[in-house]
Amino acid sequence: MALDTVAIAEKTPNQEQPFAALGLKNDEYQRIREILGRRPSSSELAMYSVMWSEHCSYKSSKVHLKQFGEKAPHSDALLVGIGENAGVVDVGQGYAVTFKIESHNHPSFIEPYQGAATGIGGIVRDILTMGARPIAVMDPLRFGRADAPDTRRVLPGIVAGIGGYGNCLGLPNIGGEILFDETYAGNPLVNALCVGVMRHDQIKLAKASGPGNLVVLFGAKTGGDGIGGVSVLASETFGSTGPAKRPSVQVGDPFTEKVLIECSLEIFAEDLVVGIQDLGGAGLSCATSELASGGSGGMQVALDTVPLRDPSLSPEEILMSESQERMCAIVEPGKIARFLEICKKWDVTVTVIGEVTDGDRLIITWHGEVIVDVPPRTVAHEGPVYNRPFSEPAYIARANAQVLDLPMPDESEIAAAIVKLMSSPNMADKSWVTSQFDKYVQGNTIQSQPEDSGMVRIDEKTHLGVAISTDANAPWSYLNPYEGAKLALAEAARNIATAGAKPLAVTNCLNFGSPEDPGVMWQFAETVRGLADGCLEMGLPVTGGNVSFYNQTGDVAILPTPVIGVLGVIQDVRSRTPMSFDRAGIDLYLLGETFADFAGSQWAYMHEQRGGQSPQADLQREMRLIELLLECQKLFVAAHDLSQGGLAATLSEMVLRNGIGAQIQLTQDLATALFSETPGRVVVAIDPKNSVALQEMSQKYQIVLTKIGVTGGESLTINNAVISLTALGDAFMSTFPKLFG
Amino acid sequence: MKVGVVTFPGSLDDHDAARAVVAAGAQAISLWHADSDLKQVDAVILPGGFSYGDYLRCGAISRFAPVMGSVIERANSGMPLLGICNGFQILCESHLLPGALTRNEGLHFLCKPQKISIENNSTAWTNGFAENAQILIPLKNGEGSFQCDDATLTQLEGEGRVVARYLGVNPNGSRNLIAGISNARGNIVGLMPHPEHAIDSLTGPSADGLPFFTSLLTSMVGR
Amino acid sequence: MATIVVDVMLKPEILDPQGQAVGAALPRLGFTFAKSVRQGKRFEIEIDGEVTPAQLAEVSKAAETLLANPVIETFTVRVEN
Amino acid sequence: MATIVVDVMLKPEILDPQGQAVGAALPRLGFTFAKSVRQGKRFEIEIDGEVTPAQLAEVSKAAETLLANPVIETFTVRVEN
Ligand SMILES: Nc1ncnc2c1ncn2[C@@H]1O[C@H](COP(=O)(O)OP(=O)(O)O)[C@@H](O)[C@H]1O
Ligand SMILES: [Mg+2]
Repeated sequence: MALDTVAIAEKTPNQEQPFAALGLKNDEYQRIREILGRRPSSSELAMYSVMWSEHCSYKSSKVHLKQFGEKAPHSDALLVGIGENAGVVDVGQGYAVTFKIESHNHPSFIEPYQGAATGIGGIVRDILTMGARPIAVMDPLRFGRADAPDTRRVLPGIVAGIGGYGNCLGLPNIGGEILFDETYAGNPLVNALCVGVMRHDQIKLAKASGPGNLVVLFGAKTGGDGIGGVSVLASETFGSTGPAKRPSVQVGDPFTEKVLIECSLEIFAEDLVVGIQDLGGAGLSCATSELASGGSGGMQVALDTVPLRDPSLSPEEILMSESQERMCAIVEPGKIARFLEICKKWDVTVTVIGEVTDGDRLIITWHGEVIVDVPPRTVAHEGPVYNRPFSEPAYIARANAQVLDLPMPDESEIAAAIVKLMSSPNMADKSWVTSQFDKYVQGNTIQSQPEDSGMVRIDEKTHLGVAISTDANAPWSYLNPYEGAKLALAEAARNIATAGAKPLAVTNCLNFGSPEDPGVMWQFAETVRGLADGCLEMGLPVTGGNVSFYNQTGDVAILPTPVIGVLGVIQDVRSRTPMSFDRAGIDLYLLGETFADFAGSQWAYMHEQRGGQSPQADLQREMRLIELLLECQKLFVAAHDLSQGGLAATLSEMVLRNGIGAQIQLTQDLATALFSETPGRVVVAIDPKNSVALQEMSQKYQIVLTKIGVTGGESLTINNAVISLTALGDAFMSTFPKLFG
Repeated sequence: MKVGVVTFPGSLDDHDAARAVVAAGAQAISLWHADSDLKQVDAVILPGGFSYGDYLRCGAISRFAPVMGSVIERANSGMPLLGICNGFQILCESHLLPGALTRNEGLHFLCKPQKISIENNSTAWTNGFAENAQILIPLKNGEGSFQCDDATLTQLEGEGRVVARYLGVNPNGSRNLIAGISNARGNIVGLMPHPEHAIDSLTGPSADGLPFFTSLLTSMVGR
Repeated sequence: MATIVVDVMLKPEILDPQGQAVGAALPRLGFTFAKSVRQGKRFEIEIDGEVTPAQLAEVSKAAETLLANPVIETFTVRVEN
Repeated sequence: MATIVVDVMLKPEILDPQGQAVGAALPRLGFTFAKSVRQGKRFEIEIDGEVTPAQLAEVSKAAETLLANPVIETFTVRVEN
């Protein structure tokens, strides 16, 4: 292919261009021509097409996401908000914490190991880019039915990829989720969260300012990885296009990333960069246009200086390549020598590829000829915006009207029912998966799976720490996306508070079907509205997130799955409350009331019923509950949230954690008491001498308190039903090894 | 007393090893793989991690790092040297210890608290343990299965050079449940599980790992 | 009895971090002969009796399904003597 | 330009869990031809110019030093056409 330059583009206005094959609509192409006042060169076309893809431009979601700004609660903790690579919050003592969640769903279906691995790699670079040392990762996952053959291909590969990459980076894995539903067959969800920590004055931003400053590319060499992947892989439904359109898969090199992290942190510590951006989706197209757009706009880059792994790449391909483990920094000329020296120490490839100019154009040359000359904002930030039509899908009324018909076991049947529940894949022990992840590295992990939240210490002297939980309840979101989003938010916040951490900020990954389906778009719009309203009410700012559309096979979309991550701070990690008790003779109490909330429950899922009405979120009550949990923290021996599987699951998990049983007395209808999933409930364990104090607190915060039993023995006994810990444990532990071992 | 902790590209548990050294009351000195100067340390720890990404074979590339020349020389003349996990793999690749660490039998990376027994409490790194002490420390690796030929195995067992053994189910297929071995002199020890992650029950499954590091102090003082 | 060998290599355009690491280590040890190194897998499969064309086709099918991932890898099947 | 191939296999007496896992997976997929499977590594080394005996000897030395661990592995070196 002959080189297409800006000069040629000016001379050949009528040349036909393959914009449609690159995923651009005709009106989008016309807009590019308007912006430039001519046809784009082929390199410019490549840049616009990847940057204006759904994945990079958020063109379908933008109009909704802006609610996170409009309804943002006031927060003193927020140091950097939405718009940067990741949000940053102040956690006190001069520390700033950054965290973000992203999806790598489509690539993980095609090549589970590499797809998941590069998902971890990408989110870690986003955190590093903010100037922070990454300190932990989490991985909320969804799969098709556990016993489906393809799940046996996809799940082990994804798990090995997450472990293979994260372990090699030395990042403890402190939590996540693993749930199964047939709608995820062909559309597994791999969401990855990373959290990092820095001092306030170390925060870095993605902006190229200061004419004369150098544009420096460092990290791995550029190859043909995932070219077009960002637009095609992340934005198109499989099946319709067939395998011919499948672009090559990106392969990750965690060792290179580990070295890149250490090298970058050393560079940051010596304050050698003005701005920095990682190369993720859309590679250099994204990094150069975003850096320039974040600054005053002027930048000149000599693309032929980019070090290549594959020398045959064309300029268009270099611009679109998604080779992993690369970063782009803006460096003052006076500091470049030291910058290069540190890269040499770490054996990191580094090249000066251009400089910041005082104009407002991004100009890219190829052996001296201008191949790109664009206003960078039009590429990075002023892409198309769609007001996609949305309307409540027909299934909503039908499903909400459905009356559930579920077996309600009595006392003689309850033991078997609980064993069955706890051995079902969604509820069963996940250590087959989590034992493949390093949770000890860095020596600061206070809590990880199976605790309610992950917790890491960030200061060894003061014992300051942060806790994070990610939650989604897709069955509720399916029935009512507005309430579902709020309920997931409340659950994540509660999961932090049970350990004794105060919720501070929110990140989210919104996984949906095709935005071109008005019903899916309605689910999305309702979810964002619910989350924005919920965050405003709870006073928690959304600091960033990610949207993943097109998770659907043919007409069947995944359940709407908004994964909400909440980060909280704990002043002294030594005081945290674990999820279970380590001794007999402790009283167990239930905080919160139980109603017959079976819609979207695990009990309903096990009986293949999806209908009914989801519970309504009562966030005022949730906030009172959180305050109670934080104020009473010193009273608690253990505290464990109730969610999927209800009280039955919570009690089972508590007794199995340390092998200490419990005697439970319930007065309500047993099946309702045990399997209902009414939100806003927590089981707490206290020394009997503290019962008066707890009662006073429950009155102060108006949270219903019920004593349900005492700890001890070798069984979980509920009224007269006895479940031996051995039988329960065997059922709980053996499901995953049987399925995937 | 100064204990050097080597950082290779891809080392992960160097910071943890240094923390454990300090917790034991010694001074931790950071050593860089590309620098053959051992900075007058009294002992060296090769920490866990994925040096050079564990590509090719774990430890195979690190073994040739400039620092290893000095480490091997000093260790051969009696300097205490502990290799943990990746460090153990480097010791085997360097032929300072016999045998090799191969892919776990279960083929997965495995991270869990592991019970082990200390079978030799006379080495530089284990003299602080009671005879046959049973301890709980993290095991985390993908290639931790200790393999060697029969003659080597007989020799290791016969000379009491099996320093630590897994208790319970064999976690990775290691011959004779071997979790750690020493050289004949007892100054070089390789250990698959991670004592440096078990110096405080807040972050580890126990504090059982600390005696590895305090043992060193005792053995150095006694010299 | 015969041995069938299946060689699996990453496609040329796919990043091969392992090969790269080996390629970088060789010159540090004074071995300067290599322009590039790629690392792959080798399977030695023992079968009973003679090798028939039908059997080789079967092995190729197994290679495509299990031994190699055609998204990122290529493979060859041959009989070893 | 030529390609030198180094094949590295675990010694027969060393446990090969990867080969075993493949051997166990094949019949589950309906492939019944394999009596046993061993998994090893294959290195493709590209060199400039002709292959000389001296160069092959050099590659063998590199294989012995770096590419294979003689404690558990054996290797072969050959020129590929
Ligand atoms: N669901 C969401 N909620 C809040 N912010 C979002 C959401 N999705 C995307 N964002 C924000 O939009 C910006 C652009 O996202 P993205 O292009 O994915 O960044 P990057 O390429 O660095 O991953 C980021 O600041 C991101 O946090
Ligand atoms: Mg980014």
